[in-house]
Amino acid sequence: MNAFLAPVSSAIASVSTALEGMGQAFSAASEAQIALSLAISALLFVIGLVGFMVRRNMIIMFLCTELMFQGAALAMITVARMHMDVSGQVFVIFILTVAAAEAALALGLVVLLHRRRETLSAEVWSDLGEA
Amino acid sequence: MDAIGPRLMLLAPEILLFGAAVVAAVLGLSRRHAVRAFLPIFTCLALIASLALMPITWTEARANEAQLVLPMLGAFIKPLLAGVGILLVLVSAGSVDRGFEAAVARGRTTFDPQRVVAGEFHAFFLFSVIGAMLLCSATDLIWIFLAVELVSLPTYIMVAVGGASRRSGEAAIKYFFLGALSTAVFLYGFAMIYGSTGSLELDNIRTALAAQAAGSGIDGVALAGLILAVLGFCFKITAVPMHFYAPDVYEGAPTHVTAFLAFVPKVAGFVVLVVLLACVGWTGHSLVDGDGVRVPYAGLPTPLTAVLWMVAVLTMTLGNVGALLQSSVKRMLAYSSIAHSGYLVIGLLSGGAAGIEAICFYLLAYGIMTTAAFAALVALERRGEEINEINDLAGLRQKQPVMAWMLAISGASLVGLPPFLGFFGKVYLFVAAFEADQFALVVIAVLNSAVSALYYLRLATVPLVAPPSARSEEVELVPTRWPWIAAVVCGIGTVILPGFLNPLVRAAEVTTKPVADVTAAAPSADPSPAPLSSNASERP
Amino acid sequence: MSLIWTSILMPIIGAALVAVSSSKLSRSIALLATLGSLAALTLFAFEFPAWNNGQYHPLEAGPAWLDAAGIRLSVGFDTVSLLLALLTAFLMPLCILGSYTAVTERVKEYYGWFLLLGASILLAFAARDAILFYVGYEFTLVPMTILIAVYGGTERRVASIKMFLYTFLGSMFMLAAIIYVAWENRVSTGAWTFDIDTLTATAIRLPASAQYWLFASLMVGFAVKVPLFPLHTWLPLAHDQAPTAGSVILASAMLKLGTYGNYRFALPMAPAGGTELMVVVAVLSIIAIIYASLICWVQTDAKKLIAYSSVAHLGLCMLGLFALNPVGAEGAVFYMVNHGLSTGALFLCIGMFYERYHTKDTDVLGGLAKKMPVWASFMVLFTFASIGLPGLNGFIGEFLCLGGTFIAEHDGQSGYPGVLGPRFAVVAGLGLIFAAMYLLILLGKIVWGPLREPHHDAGHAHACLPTDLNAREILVLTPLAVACIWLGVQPQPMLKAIEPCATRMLAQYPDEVQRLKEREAQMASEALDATNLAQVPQQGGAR
Amino acid sequence: MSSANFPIPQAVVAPEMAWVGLALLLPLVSAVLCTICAAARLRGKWPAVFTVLALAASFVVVLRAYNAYSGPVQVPIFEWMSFAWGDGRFQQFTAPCALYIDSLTLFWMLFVTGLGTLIALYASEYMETEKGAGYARFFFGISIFLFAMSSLVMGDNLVMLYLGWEGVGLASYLLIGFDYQRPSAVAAAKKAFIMNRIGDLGLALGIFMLWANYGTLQYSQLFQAMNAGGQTAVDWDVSLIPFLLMLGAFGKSAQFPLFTWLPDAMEGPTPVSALIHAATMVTAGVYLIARLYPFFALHPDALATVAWIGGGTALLAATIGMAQYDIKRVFAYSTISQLGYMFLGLGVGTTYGACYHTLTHAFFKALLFLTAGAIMHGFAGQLDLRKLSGLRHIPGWRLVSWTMFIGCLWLAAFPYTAAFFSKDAILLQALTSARWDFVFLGWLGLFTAALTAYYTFRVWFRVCCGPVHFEPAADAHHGDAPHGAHDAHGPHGHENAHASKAGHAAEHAFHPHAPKWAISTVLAVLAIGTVAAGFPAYNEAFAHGTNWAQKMIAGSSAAAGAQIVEHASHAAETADIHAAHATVLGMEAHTGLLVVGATASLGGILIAAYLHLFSRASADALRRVLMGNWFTRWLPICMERKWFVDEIYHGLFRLPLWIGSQVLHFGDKHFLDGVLVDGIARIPIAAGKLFRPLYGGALQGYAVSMVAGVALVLAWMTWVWLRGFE
Repeated sequence: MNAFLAPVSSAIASVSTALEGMGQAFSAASEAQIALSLAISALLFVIGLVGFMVRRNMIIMFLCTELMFQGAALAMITVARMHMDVSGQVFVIFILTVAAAEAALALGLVVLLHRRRETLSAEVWSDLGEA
Repeated sequence: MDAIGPRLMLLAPEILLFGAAVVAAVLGLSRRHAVRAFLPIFTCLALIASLALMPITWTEARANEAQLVLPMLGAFIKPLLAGVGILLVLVSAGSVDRGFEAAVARGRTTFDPQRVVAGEFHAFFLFSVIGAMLLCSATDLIWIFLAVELVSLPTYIMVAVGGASRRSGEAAIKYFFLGALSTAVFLYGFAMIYGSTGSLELDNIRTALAAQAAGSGIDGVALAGLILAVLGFCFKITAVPMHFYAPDVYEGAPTHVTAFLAFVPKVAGFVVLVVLLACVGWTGHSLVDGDGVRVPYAGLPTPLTAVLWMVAVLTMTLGNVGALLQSSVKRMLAYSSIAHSGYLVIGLLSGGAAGIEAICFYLLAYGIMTTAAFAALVALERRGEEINEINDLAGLRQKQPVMAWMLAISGASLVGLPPFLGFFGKVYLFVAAFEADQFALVVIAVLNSAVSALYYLRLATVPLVAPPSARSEEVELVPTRWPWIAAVVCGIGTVILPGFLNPLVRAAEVTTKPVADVTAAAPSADPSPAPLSSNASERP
Repeated sequence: MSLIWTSILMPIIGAALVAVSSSKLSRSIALLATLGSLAALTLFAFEFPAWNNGQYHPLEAGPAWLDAAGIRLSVGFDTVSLLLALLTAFLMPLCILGSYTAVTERVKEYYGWFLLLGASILLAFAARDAILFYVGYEFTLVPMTILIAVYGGTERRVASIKMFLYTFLGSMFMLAAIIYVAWENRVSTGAWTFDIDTLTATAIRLPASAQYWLFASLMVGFAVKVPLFPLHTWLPLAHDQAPTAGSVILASAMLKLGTYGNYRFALPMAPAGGTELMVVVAVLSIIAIIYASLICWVQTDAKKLIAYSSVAHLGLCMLGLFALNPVGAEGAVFYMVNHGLSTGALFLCIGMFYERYHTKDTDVLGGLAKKMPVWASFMVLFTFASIGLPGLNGFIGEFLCLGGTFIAEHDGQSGYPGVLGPRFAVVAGLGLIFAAMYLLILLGKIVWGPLREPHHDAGHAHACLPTDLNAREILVLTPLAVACIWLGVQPQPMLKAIEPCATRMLAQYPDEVQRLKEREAQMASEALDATNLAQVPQQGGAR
Repeated sequence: MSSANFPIPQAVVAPEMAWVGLALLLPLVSAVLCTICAAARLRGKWPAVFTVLALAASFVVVLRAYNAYSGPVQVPIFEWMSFAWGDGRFQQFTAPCALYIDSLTLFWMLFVTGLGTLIALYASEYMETEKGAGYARFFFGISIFLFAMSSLVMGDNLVMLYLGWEGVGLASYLLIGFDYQRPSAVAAAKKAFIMNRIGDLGLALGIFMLWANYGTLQYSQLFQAMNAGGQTAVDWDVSLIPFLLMLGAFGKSAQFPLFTWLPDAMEGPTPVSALIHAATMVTAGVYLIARLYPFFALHPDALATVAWIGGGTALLAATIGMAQYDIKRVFAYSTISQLGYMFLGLGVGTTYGACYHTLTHAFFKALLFLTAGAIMHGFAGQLDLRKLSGLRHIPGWRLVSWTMFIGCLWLAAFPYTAAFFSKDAILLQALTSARWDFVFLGWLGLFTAALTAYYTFRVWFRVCCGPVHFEPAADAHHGDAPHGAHDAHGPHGHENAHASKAGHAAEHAFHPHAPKWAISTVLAVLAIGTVAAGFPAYNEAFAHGTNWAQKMIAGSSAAAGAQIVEHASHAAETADIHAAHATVLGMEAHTGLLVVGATASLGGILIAAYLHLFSRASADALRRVLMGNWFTRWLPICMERKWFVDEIYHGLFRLPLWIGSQVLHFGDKHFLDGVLVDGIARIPIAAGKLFRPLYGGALQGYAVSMVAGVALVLAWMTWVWLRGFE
């Protein structure tokens, strides 16, 4: 029982710790904070992944990929914090940039396709594929 | 290390191409038709110029100084990209904006800068090639990420705007979304690698992983990250499990873009994988030491080997069996492209100098023979539409003998028939596989080759042998001759290049030239991540 | 060496010239090219110094093709390969001459492909580098597939595809096996090479289990090509559909690549595998003999009949090889050449009446001796050569193959692995009876008996050809007839020339047998020890 | 196994005798010339001229060889199939083209070439209607036959014997099927070759077996090796050798069970029947056994088997011969029967008897066939003895009738004819043997002799005596005899057609044309030869001189006849088997046999005379009586239908094999190729179909597949990780 609850309690603890440490931005992050961040990043990634798979609206799907990107970015930042290494943060800046570029591209594409079929559903675009 | 000059010199070809891309984008907006028509030639010239720059700027000393993981990888890959790139430009020449330009020429419409895409197309083309070239010089994960995106993003647009294919929109949307998914996957993998090793620089990653390996074995997080990264890049190389998009996208995209997709992103993917896996530690060249004693193979960590093994087997098998059912040439070639990735993964798995050289050589062979097939397809049309059904090619020999022959040659080469180029690629891969004790893989690859013969034979015999049908009677050449020329060049290359195997292979061997400085930097205590030292010198 | 390359390149150059010439000229060019090739090879044969020692002649390595893998353009002949190459070069001009009127459309291409086919077969026989061999071996498929698919009968597509895929699958295994041996050589010497002699020297040192697999995978490739019993179904179809000259080359030269492969690779490289699997192969060969013979019996298609008879005959050839003694090997090699001559000639004969009547169905057509006496004379001669009538060429090989099989057991005393024996020879010998049966039935139907002609062709059948053979056709068949008779009467020089090669092929087998015996003795003594050990406590317990 | 020393004269190598090889070469040359004649479309009698000259020349060569003969010689000519892969005895294979000449060879060659010449001369007239390609083809066949037969007899080794063995088979095939447009001739030719092949396989295996045991195939060395004792190392017992050789001999010499091809072989032109299927080729089996006689001691029952098969076949064939209506077929069965006698002789140990009977038989049987041929020639192919009668009363046919009479008398072994002496030698040996079964066979032989006399004279009385009556062959095709007249369409296609028209239009207008000079001469010479063949025996019996034939046999490897039988049967108690001391029916053996043999012969002739000359109706009545009774009915039916041997073979071998072949044919196409091969080819296609749903076309579907793939890999990796790597 205890073992089962341990992660939960530690998560709660780390959330509280994080809240407590809001003001102490420049102090070293604790293990728990890092674990929490990583968990959140994973969560973001998985939410994006699941959303990508289950939603049909192309805009939403794109947002889901953004979510995955941000999950990765969050993980990157966390790790950078963990290692006290700035390169991870630099990476994140690039990720954001690329994500922005992709967003522009995605919107362009979506608009292009919307013009052709008057819908945002990805499902209508399944002419190709094995019969 | 601090001197930026040499490192920039290493990038001189890319920089040149970048400038050319900008110019191309501008040229495309010219009101004068002649200028617009000059675009493909301009792009070719730019690629030729970059090709000319390469031997001047890319020297071994500079490469070593730049502390690249595989310093000389670019010495082969970059000319390959530029060379095949020239052919790919020829393939796409005249296809972009074709309908619009034709209308302008006939005076039906006037020039409208909003309706032309040729400038952007060629710019993006060059960007994508630049991205792939840059990968060879990657020193850290950020670079890899950016370069891969530079390869990918333009291709999404090229699929969408490249030509008159009715289904290009669908292809683009699939390609884009799934590509973004795969990017996220490898990005997360990068984060994990970063987390485990504490660095984004490949050199440091290698050191850290070596230390891990020397200790209690490579960290689980690092492994998971590596696997995620590998799987993410599988998208680029159209390997299982990320290959599902390929048939649809290849079929839906305009054929000349398909030709591009089948080569440039794939080269990029393999370069990334080679660079990445080189960080994990192949033991170097071969399992044979000087006295002919077999030393135990200590290559990639077992889980990674296992994943790659499965990827290789599944990719070639799914690719080949998938291709069997196709009536669409493009779709068939898509599956064939998947299958060839499977063969190439054998090279990754084998690792070491033999593996990398085999991959390089196979990429060359694959590029030429697959471009031959696509170029021949681009050179033909039926009622103004591109060829898709294989039966449209029936009896092609009677009206378009040259194209029929090129298709047949490329089919024969793709299946690995001697003495065409593809055969030697396969031999080289098998040699590498034997060097890595991957006997089972060879057997599976052999069986797969036999299966592939089932459909390549169709590619070769339908144009040459089958009687023409009513549909195929309507097949004719497209107005422009460039794709035709590209097909002929590739076809001849497929036949002629086996006569120059030695120079080609020596060029491929350059990629694994030793890394003087890096070797010294590697921890001497642990030999397992020892850099790839050459065995070329040991060879007779 | 230059003469060898001349003989290989002549047809290739010819093919290039044919490609740019007119249709009318193409056949003359093709004929000249093949004659040139034959002349070069004949000159070489005259100078050939190694007729009596079983060695390769030009022994120096050729120029490097692919240094990294040690692939070299080394060519050279030993007696066996020279004989087979001569056979090929001899048949090529005859085939081209024989197709003058048979091919009426896509003429240029036909001769071009045909020349390439000849060149690649010659290359395979001449190669001293395993990859070079493979290049020739495998490339034959391309022209042959096209020849069948374009110029074949009604089922030509299926036939060509089946042939291609079947043989391709087999030869991929062979390729893997060759690379494996090269790799083992690399392990032991540190260098890549595909030189056949070097590879053989390496392969024979491999452990028995490795040799077993090596042999098996080489056999898969060659057995398809031979073709051995369960792997033969592509052949009748291919033969049935192929144009006449294609059939001739297929039967005479291409199938020999399979038996030659056994001679050159499988048997000398993997003696342990050969010893282990000889019975399996021999049994399959015997099944092939009986099975194919019986099928021949009920065939009504003349070409299919000869095709199945090839399966039976080559079964006998394989049996001779796998008797693993000099007599059998000698006979097998002799038979390779002579099966090529007589079966090739039979295919030509069938092609000649097919050209006139457009049917090969023996139920529709028959009694041609009345109308075509000259043709009938040749047909009878070649049939009897094929039956193995003493005094004609087929007999020598058959007799020695059977004899080798018969006395194989006896040869156990002289060191060869004698496993086959009279029982095998008896069953295989039934093939001789069956061969007489089906070939005479064929003769009885198409040559003898009252004249039967298909009606629908009566009008245009003889449009371009006379009723009986014309001078060109006689010119095609006469050299073959002379060769059949000459080799039957004077086989001695050839037998003498083959002998050292046969011995060389089997050189490893006495040692292998010795090793096996030692191993068995050791195992027996170990087993004895084990039982002794087991008995000791028992006895102790009893006490 | 065997180590008994049999007295076999040593052969000396005599390269200077190479000119004897001309006997082989000359027929070959004439064959080539015949081919050239055909190719040049010569329409004259050139082929016949060449052939007769060549054969006569080779006869002269043989005569010269006979004169020069002083002992066995080996004459090397050229290397044919020889190679060695070591120095050991079993490490070489030597089969040169060389001659082995001993008295047995000469004995055989003399009558082969002599009769060959005569019959070729005869054929030059007989075949004249075929002038042109057919004529050349015929003489090509004859020349090839003579070449092959000479090689068979004179060859120095068993491979050359095998060459000749199959070569005569080829000649026989070509000549039986001479009239190739007649399906029955083609079928008969095929049957002959294939049945011979069955025997040939036995011979080939025997040859291999000899080689495996003695390391050589040359007679001279073989005999030495045999005396030194062979070694057996194959899993067959060395004592199988005689049985394998026997199989070959029985095939070639048409003995049970391989005899059915010979009657069918009568489809060939009659000179062929005379030369190949009566006088020479079919005696090859006798030659083989005589040549390799010592090896028949390798198994105690080998010679007994030969004797039983020979005696049995003699009787069987005689019974069939009694009920045939076709003259040539009667003679064919008589040939089988007489060959049976020869094998009986070989089996009981009198090689002399067997060989001498071969000689006498060659003459009288050739004579008989040639007379039959003359009749056929003259009567438009008519051979049904019910449709010919009283020939000796027709002018121009006297010679034929009387020469036929001589032949019949000899075949019937009338006392004091040559055949009587040769048969006597065989039967005497059998009757005086210590083995009860040989004695039984002797009596069986005597009974058969009576039957022989009966059926022989049945033909003569029917055809040559009685009222003059003849029908041309036009009606023959609706004759009721099962094999009544296959020759109906004869080798004279055109003439025959003409005759048949004539037959319908005006039956009595048909005029048989009497033989001209060539046929007449040959008949006369052969009749003289037939008579003269008795001289060796007369010389012994009446002048108490030496028997030439016996001397010839005694000088060869077949000499040790009785000794070998004795050795083989391990009959120590039969030491005293000499004819001089034995008795037949209580009389001195020779006398007894004379009495019994004469009785049998005369009895047979008298019965034939009653049934077929004096009261032909009673013959029919006899048949009716036999047929009318269920207990006896089988006898004439079986005799006329040849004891259903053909049908039994068909049912036992041909039909099952044919059905099997059809099954295999079907299986090959539909199972092996259709199910297995195509099935395997369909596996990848099926696999492709299996994975097809993965490429459904929906974006989300691909995403799910990709994510699932990644998840699977990760899950697997986690699992591995949890278990600990490696």
